[in-house]
Amino acid sequence: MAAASIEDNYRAIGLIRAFEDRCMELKGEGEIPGSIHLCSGQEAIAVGACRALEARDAVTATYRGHGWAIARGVPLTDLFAEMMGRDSPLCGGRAGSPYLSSATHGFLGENSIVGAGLPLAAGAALASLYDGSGAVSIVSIGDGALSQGAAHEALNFAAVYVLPLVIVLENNRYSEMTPIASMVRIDPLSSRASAYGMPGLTIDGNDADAVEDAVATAVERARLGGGPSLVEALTERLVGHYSGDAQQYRPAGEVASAFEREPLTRLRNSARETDHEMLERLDRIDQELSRIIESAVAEARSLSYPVAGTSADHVYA
Amino acid sequence: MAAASIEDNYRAIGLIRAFEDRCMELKGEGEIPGSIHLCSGQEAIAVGACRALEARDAVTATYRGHGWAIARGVPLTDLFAEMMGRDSPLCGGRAGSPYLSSATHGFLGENSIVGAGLPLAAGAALASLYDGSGAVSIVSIGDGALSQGAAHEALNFAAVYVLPLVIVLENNRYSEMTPIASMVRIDPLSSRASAYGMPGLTIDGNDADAVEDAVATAVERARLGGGPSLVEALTERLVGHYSGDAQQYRPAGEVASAFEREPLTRLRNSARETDHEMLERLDRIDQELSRIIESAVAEARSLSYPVAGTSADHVYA
Amino acid sequence: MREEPQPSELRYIQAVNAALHWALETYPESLAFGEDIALPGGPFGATKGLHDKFGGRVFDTPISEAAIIGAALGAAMRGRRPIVEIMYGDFLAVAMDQILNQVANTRYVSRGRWTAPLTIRTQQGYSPGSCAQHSHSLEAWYAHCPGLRIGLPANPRDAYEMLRTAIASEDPVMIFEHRLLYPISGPVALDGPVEAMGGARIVRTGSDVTLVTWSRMVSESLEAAELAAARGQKVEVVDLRWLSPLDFSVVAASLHKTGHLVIVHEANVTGGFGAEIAARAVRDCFWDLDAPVLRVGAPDVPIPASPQLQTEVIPDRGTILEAITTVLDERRW
Amino acid sequence: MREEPQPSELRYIQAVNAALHWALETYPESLAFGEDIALPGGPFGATKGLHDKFGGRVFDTPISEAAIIGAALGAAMRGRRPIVEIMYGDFLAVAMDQILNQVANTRYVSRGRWTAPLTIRTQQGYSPGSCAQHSHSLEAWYAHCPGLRIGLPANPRDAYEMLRTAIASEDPVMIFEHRLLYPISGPVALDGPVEAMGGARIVRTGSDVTLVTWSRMVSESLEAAELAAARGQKVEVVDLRWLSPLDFSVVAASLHKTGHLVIVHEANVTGGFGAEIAARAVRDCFWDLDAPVLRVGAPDVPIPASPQLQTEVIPDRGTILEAITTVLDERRW
Ligand SMILES: Cc1ncc(C[n+]2csc(CCOP(=O)(O)OP(=O)(O)O)c2C)c(N)n1
Ligand SMILES: Cc1ncc(C[n+]2csc(CCOP(=O)(O)OP(=O)(O)O)c2C)c(N)n1
Ligand SMILES: [Mg+2]
Ligand SMILES: [Mg+2]
Repeated sequence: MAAASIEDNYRAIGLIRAFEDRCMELKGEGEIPGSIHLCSGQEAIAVGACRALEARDAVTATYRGHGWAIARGVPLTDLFAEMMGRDSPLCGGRAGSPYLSSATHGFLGENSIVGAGLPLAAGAALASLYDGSGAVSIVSIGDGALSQGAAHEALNFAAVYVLPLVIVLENNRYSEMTPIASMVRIDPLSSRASAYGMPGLTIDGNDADAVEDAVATAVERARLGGGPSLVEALTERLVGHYSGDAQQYRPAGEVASAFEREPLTRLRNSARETDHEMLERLDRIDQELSRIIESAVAEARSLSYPVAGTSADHVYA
Repeated sequence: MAAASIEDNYRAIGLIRAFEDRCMELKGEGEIPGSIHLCSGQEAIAVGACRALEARDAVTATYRGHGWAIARGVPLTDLFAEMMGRDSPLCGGRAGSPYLSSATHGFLGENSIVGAGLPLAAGAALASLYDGSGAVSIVSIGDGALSQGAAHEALNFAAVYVLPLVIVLENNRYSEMTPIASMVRIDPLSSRASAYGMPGLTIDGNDADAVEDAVATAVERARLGGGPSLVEALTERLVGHYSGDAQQYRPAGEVASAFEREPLTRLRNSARETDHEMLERLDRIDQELSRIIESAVAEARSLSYPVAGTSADHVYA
Repeated sequence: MREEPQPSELRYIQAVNAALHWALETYPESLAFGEDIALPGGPFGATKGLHDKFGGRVFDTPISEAAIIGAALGAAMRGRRPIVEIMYGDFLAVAMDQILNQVANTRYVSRGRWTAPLTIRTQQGYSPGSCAQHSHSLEAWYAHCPGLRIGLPANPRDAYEMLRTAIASEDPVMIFEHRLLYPISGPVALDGPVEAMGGARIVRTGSDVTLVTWSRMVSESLEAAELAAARGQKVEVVDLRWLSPLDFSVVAASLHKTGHLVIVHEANVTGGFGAEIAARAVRDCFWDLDAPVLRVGAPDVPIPASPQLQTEVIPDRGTILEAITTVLDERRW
Repeated sequence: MREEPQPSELRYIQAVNAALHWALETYPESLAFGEDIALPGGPFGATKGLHDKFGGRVFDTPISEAAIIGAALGAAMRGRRPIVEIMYGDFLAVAMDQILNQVANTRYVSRGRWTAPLTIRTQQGYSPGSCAQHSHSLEAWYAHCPGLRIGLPANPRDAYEMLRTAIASEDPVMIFEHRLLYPISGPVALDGPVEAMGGARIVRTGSDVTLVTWSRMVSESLEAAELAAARGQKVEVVDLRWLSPLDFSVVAASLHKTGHLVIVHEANVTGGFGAEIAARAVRDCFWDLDAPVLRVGAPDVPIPASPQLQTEVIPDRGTILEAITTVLDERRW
């Protein structure tokens, strides 16, 4: 059973939260262009899942993938810079917030087409059948992605070839502005797994340890040749679908009550119950994180914008 | 419980068989161009299913859809003519064997893209929610079509809106030359239905009465607002996937043994057990059918080829 | 007839919304569906108020574009008049079979015994920071697909009129909006007679160069033409409006006068619809041409997210002006 | 090195097969998958013997084109060199997102930190009786998609060489075969060095008209050129071979000599890649052109199944000859 310390979980989750909060400010100030999609409230999923992975493994996410990148160890500076449209070591500003990747972290990337990361992640898993790497491929998808044809095809594909693939379904109850409950006739969503003959499981996605446990089991199964499995992690968005979303579609009080259940609140509650110095330690972590964030922002700002005349590079080898 | 007489079943199924056997001859003689896909051995499915339908209902099939067209009452002459590339009242030779339709029979058509008929049939069912017709939409798909993204999307779509749709899955064990058993990890295929929250059922597709019963139940449910259901009809192809298929991929003896289980053999066996004049009556039906077929071929041959200069008509209104 | 007072000045997105209200009121057989279009009123607000007013004829869908378009087709074949929204033109790719192999064929293959009176509304093009998966301009693909009608409204008036024309049509029509145009205001006369489909429009007259363009590049081209005028270059700007049916006659007539042709679109140059216009010009207007035909479009690269790179890639008044100057530069030839 | 004796004369489909054998032998990281390609040896036999020889590196897939292409991409990003078969070009439509929004972007968006060395083989075009869903020629779509390489081999030699070039490439390449070419025989030299990608080829020299074409229309064009020769019209035929990278220089040089241009493809005329060739000609070769540029292709209709209608729609030596005559007819101009 995973049992990271309260501080470790708080630090890992808090880092992502602080990063994205800062992103929203930077967006507000015009330093980050375009729409951004925060995983605010969902961070425990990426944090727990990535703890169950090894360096050799492959990670694929969605546009809501900053948390995955950070949990995977992609430097904050690079992420800020990429999102700012600067010449970052990730994608040189070409990918931006919703499509970034990091080859040096086995991070195959975000994907801003719903469901499209799944076939790609299945392909990464396929590669493992031949390269002797023993690598597992993990992919995060949203609840809404289950309705995409490509996702379906890839799930069956992975099952047929017994691919070392772990599907993490981040069920945050909404697909953009539409409740998933109105768009499927099944509950839980993980029951869909049986349609492919793969195990499916629903867990508390706001508990990093629970996520780590479930994903570790799935990863081990995959690594040992047992094939794919689907882990549905229940969670809630604390913010809008994207940076400009006023969330009028959410019932009154929903977001407020989600704040009572979100990972950081929970950890603070546990801290409160544990010992009375713990909360102070968490406060110190917050301060530490904000220093980390500020220095990453500063570093990112020191990176230049893409050099003029380079926009046609790298279309082909 | 459906209980068509042996003669009625034999006549209905035999008509399709005789039609397609004749098609193969015409193809051999060069009178039918292109590839054709026979439903030889699967006829009881279309026959039983169409008996459960009313004129107002909508029917969508695959390229293996001649049986559906015939069971739906589309004139043989028109079908022969269409397949010959003549100016038939169906599609004027433009659709040919794998893509024909008949607006006057609520036959939305065959479809030669695997799985693509399902969204379309869901749309026909959607129309019924608004037009007061009470019409049900029925669609035939193959076992392989379950692996197509569009089929998946449509199944969920139909479930979400409780559409009056009946999906008949003709499981003939193969998708072209590849056994379906190697391309999914579930058994029976009808278990996939639960992934959409719809009922699924597996039946003997070589028994027209059993098909009629199952489809009638599904149609009634759909008509009364109970939503879609999936009926998997187990069957076997007596011939190749298409007219030019040498079937080397089928294990020795498989086709021969399928002939023992196919609908017409079964009906003859039942006839033998019933009374000793029954077999003679079936022989007379065979003769009657071959006369019907020959006169349809003759009539079809009397239809002209499409008039020169008309190929650009009907692209737009 | 709608009871609201008729505003004379509407934003593009409001014009779309007004056309949808008109359609659902005018055609009892019309339906509107797509992702987030009903209860939330649409990701860009194009469908605001429709669900309140028309109830179950307006509904939200799963994220299943192939099912959306396929269902639109099936419903259209059975007497409905569906209007579907695909959130970004890029997402049409997941439903391409339904467009190419199903919708486009329906009338032709059945000799008109089945028809597909449906409208696919989408918006396309780049916006600052939009990534390569949200920035395509692929009108050329659909214009290469017989059986479809293709319109790209460049202003609020056309957003209203062309959408109404599309919905009224008995053929499948794709309307490509541009999200950067959504906030733009312009005059719209509501509830007039529905226009016939087609027709290019001369939006600025001039005698030196014919500039053919559509969608958002119309306004960029007009700006460029204004700048060119300051240099004494008289540019005639043609808003093509519909790629299908294509009204080449307006282009030909203009070329007869100017002898010079520049084509401008946001799409990648190679294989863009500009090639088709150039090809028609060099067939039908060859003897009128006094100089090489130039195309302005995005170079052949995916669209990068960084605005600094986007500026380099997306055509603007500057690049258009350059092309105007080049095509008129006798010394070059 | 393969041990079989090297046949000098191969059918097109055998040439494809030989290239695949070569590739699986040459690149241990290569994989081949697609529908019915392993145990059954492929619907057209292109993959015969591969599974026997290379075992699990060659496998059959479900009917899931999006998964096939997506999985090829993911595997390619992780060091494999996948070669996938899509049975008909028409079926690419169900996997379009994976091609357009995924495969084509991979290198660009990551500045080359991820690459996608994969090959998509398909075959396209009409055959007698083939329906509208099995008859598309859509090379223009993919050529409008930066990041992809596009080849259309017209003969057994190129079926072998271009496929090897594609597989050896570090970029995603789409190879469009034509099933009517599969039975055609021609000389193929096996196991030579892999050719660089690109390069148009003059397959017949002539001084009156430049005829640019590709795929199956190369042989039709050569027949037409032969008929034209009998009338004293000297036609230079250019087999474009690759649409990307596009070798326009051969076309330009030929045009400089002939001053007349006809472009021939099986695809629908409007929006076909012929438009791109015409557009380049009227930009880069304007002063060399002596007459309007003509395009020969299918008219803008879906392809009907009836052979009687197909004859009316699919370009052949007759329609090509007519265009040659028209373009050379001084009285017309
Ligand atoms: C194919 C496709 N259709 C539609 C969209 C627009 N879109 C972006 S995010 C989204 C909702 C996805 O919901 P879900 O899968 O639950 O993920 P979440 O955003 O909740 O993380 C939609 C519809 C898209 N990007 N791709
Ligand atoms: C999207 C798509 N992919 C591939 C094909 C080629 N194809 C035609 S039929 C077929 C097999 C379909 O098998 P199944 O669904 O079991 O139907 P059956 O032929 O057995 O009736 C395939 C792969 C196609 N027509 N469409
Ligand atoms: Mg969600
Ligand atoms: Mg089958």
